[in-house]
Amino acid sequence: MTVDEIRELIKLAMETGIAELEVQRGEDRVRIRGSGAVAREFVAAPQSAQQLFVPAAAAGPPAAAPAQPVKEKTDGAADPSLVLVKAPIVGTFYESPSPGAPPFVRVGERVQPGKVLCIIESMKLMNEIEAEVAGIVESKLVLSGQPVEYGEALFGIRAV
Amino acid sequence: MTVDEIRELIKLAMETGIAELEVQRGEDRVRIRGSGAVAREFVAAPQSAQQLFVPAAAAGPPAAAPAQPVKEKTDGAADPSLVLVKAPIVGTFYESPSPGAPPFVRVGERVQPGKVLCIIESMKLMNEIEAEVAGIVESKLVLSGQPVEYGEALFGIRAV
Amino acid sequence: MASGRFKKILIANRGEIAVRVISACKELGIETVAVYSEADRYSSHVRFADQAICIGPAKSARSYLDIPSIISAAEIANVDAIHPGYGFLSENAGFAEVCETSGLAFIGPKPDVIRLMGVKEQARAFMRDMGVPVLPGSTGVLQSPEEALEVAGQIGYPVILKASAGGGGRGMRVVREAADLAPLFVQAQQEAGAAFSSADVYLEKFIAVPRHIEFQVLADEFGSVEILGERECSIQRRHQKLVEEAPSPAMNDALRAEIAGVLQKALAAARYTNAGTVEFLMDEDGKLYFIEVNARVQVEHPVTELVTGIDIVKSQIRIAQGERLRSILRGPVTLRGHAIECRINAENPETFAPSPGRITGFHVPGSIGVRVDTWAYTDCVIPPYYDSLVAKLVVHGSDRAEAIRRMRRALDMFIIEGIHTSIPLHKRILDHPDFQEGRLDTNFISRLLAPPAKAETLA
Amino acid sequence: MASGRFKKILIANRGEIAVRVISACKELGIETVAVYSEADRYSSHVRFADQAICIGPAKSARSYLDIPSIISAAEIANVDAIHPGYGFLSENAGFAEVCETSGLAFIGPKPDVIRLMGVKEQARAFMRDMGVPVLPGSTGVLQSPEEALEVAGQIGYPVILKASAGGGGRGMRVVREAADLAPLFVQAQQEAGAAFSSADVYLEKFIAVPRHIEFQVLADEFGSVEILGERECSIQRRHQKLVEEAPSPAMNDALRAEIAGVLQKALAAARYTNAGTVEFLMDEDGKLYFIEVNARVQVEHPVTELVTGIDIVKSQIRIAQGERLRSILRGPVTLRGHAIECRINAENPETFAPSPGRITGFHVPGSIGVRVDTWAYTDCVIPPYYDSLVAKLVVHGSDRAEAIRRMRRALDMFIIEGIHTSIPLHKRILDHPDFQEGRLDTNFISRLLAPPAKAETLA
Repeated sequence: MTVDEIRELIKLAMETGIAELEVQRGEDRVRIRGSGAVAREFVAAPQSAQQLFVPAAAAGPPAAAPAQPVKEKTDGAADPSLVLVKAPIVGTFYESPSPGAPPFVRVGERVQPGKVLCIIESMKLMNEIEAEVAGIVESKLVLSGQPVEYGEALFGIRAV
Repeated sequence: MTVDEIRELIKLAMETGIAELEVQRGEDRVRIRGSGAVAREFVAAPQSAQQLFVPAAAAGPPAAAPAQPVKEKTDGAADPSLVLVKAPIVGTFYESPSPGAPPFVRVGERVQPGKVLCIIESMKLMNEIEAEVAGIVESKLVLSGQPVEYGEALFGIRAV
Repeated sequence: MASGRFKKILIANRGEIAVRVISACKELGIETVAVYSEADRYSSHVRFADQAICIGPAKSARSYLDIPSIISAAEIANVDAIHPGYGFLSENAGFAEVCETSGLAFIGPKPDVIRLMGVKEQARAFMRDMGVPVLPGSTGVLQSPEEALEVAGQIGYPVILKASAGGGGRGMRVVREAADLAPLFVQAQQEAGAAFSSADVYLEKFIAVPRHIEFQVLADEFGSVEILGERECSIQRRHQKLVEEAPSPAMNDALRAEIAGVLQKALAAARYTNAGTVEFLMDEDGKLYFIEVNARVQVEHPVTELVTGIDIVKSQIRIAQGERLRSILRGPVTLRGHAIECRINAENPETFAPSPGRITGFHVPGSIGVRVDTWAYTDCVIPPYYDSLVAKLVVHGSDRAEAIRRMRRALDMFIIEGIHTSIPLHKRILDHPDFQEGRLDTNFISRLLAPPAKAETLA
Repeated sequence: MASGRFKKILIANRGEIAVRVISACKELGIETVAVYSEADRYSSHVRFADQAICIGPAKSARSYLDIPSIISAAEIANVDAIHPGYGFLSENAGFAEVCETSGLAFIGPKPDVIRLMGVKEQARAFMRDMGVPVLPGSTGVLQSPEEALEVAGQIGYPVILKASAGGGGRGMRVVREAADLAPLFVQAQQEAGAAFSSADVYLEKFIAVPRHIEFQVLADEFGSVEILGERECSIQRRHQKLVEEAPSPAMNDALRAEIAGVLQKALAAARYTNAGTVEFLMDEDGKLYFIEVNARVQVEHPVTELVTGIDIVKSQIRIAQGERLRSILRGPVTLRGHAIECRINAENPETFAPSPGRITGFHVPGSIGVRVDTWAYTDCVIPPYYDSLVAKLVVHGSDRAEAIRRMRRALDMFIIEGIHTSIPLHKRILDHPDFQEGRLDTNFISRLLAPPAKAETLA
């Protein structure tokens, strides 16, 4: 995950004002918490859960820990018009109906409730994930073919 | 130890603004801390150290703990004219030179530097404890014949 | 699929047993994948696993019991095997089957064996046929109150009605005389139906003052079965065990060897594999009667580990990898010293009301002979959604007397602040003369908790 | 006075060993009195003792080393006995004597035995006379550089100069050729004088690649001496042990039995009582040479406890109560499995700078085969005044390979936040092929820490 991607996620979390946002892509994971202070954690796989015992707002100075949460202040204002579409099941995310086909939706596109946004494959079954609100797709947060866990944010839709 | 005695100890701690005052008498112990909030701990012997892990100012709600620190607010203002005479050694406190004899000093009495205040017996040796300031004995904090630990407050002297 | 070294295992469980399995995997050099519900995001098993996947919301039915989510997580993490722990899906034959068809090794017995052991009166019939002593009782499911009356008349009262698919005391009724049988039969059926979606009940002789004694089993996939001695688990409240120990103070070498011999034969015939526990009741005369088989690792397995020196969870994994018991155990099973376990629960020690919440202070006892299995830590939150087990405190001593004194001091030195725990109750149990002298039975806790003889009525 | 059951014991120490002794006392039903300096007011030993007495300010000389304060505390608390732990006053014969004259049992050897063992070249002479193999060396204190030159010439270089009253590496000098001897002799004398208030030094053959192997002893007051096997403590940095294990990978049953036999005879002749450790160097050919006796319980005693099942600290107390070893041990000493200890220190794992301060997060590993001895807890403060030992992490496995894997996962699961600790260094040690294959010697750590062959010079 690049720094730019993380920056975008932080922006997203700050815009939406949600309490916490966690995104896992393969062995990378970002967790952002927005209660007063937004904490960012970005650690490689073997240490992926390294900071979990430490409440982000009170993280100590771990002596030789390889990565330390970076804290940034935010007002954490809620943005009710940005809707996060989250994975309702664990599985593999696909942005298009078949390899090589165009994606179901692109960033900037306007969608209506019921519009298929992506597929999550779970136990060989293809589960279509539909939009629940009308709006404009503002961000696509997972790469096609990547695994997603339950509750993982897939899209940000600006309700209109 | 009676509640009145404890009240007097708290008053003393508040007047002097010391960070902490601990008094042990036999199996009873009182500890008073004065950094912002004064916390009082009073627990019977087997639990005497029960609360030690809990920073007094942040004591949690110990589910079934037999005694819970009582917290009282104070301004913790220092009182530089009240001098605490503390035990410089571990031993047994005697207020008079021999059983039945009158005490070295009484509360309300005026003392000069060098005046013997009490004896602490340690390893069969009688160690005379002398006043280091001129003033009036305002409180006597230990009963004769009781053991005292290092640093335990013995007398409060109001410097004049 | 159940052979070849595993590279990566998914643990389909939470809490202390998930941490226990992670520990075993780490020692075997196997990578681990934790799954967790949204309520367990900050649990130790999430931290200590190499990888962690959120599989659903707090409710177990949509996370730890949700087979598609778990299998999906196993697929996206590309694991070789699944360890089910205890509870949740551990004795779900359907789950074991789905694992197999998904090309994943299920670390436990085969689905048909789980199924056989899961239907209690079938298991009982099988064991009786194999020469294992069972309580006199009905030969199968009772069809009517009339049939129950006839069987009870032959056996003699008191008798106990039990749900065929049951456990944990639900669907159970003690019947002391014939007149009570019919209404209690209906009650038991209704309760069984509600709890287990099967209203089948059976009946057997009721032992008024029984000990609960169980034998730990390991069996490989080549027909070898080893019995790792017994545990005594008579200290129970409403069929929930509170204290377990090994060996049982009521056991002797001859009886232990006799039962072990019979069980080896019976379980080999059942093609039993992996770990399991065979539960017995012991009557007032010291005779043992089979009750049921728990086809999984059990909460109280550490007491057996301490007296035998055998790592049961690592053995489970190695058996599932296709290793032979001979190479895992490397010698005969021997018992050394005495072990006791206390289940430290987040509950009021007097009312037994659950006490979820934040643990503000947590300090485990250590030093000689003390083992703690826990997922908790300072500042963790015990969620209200799952069982109340916070930690298993286990001690090992050179004999029972030393183990009791060691447990007593370990309880003194176990600090849990912020929630209620069962520690005060455990101290009362340990201090009781009956416990200290090994006079145990499953009514011990009722007696301990019984109010003084003449309870005053409040105005 | 050293007989009859103790009712109350004062522990003249701090840190993990004070908690260890309190644990033993609790298991024996003996009340405990902790003494503490002002810096240790919130230490665990203060909390877990039945009574606690502040004996002085932070500086050891005015608290834990202040004999009148400790004796006074013992008198006002009315105790029967004093356990000195290790370090501080534990090998101070004068303190043991004052205890005796004050009517207090000292839990350790008699003052004259402590004194004999404390003067190293006397102890060496005694042991040599009793048939214990010692390194070729001077027969007593060296009076001059000239005498040293003569003795070294007879033995052959390299030789090592040592302080008679010493320990911990102070007053030691390796001399590789005759030309260096005189100046190093003066240095060693000066350092010995400053550290131990005795400038006496002696000299012995220097083994370039030695293993450090020591035997645990228990002896009662009736002449019985038992050897509880050996420990290997070759993983040291500047004579401070970092990892210890039992048994030694370099030991065999024949050599163990031979040394045990010789030691039993020698220590019985010395009228040695209570616990102690006899330290040896092993040369490249596997021959053992006596170095010294530590007349006290040792930091690393848990590894012996784990493989023998014997509680050494409880044995110490019971011996001091006048019990017979026969009734304490109840059977021959047998070894089971393998144990390893890592000393987790509050220090930078690279620079070794001490790292006192507040521990903000503390979570000890648990589960099978893991023992932790510590006084620390979440939010405690490691004071800068004493040694840097935060916790002893000890594991037990069925063999050395399992113990190593278990230690490795326990290190992974040991969380200490807020200060630097030696945990990363311990992981490096455990991962090293030489360690895994048991190729140990006292230079292991120097090699591990050696900078890459061509260190660049900073501009």
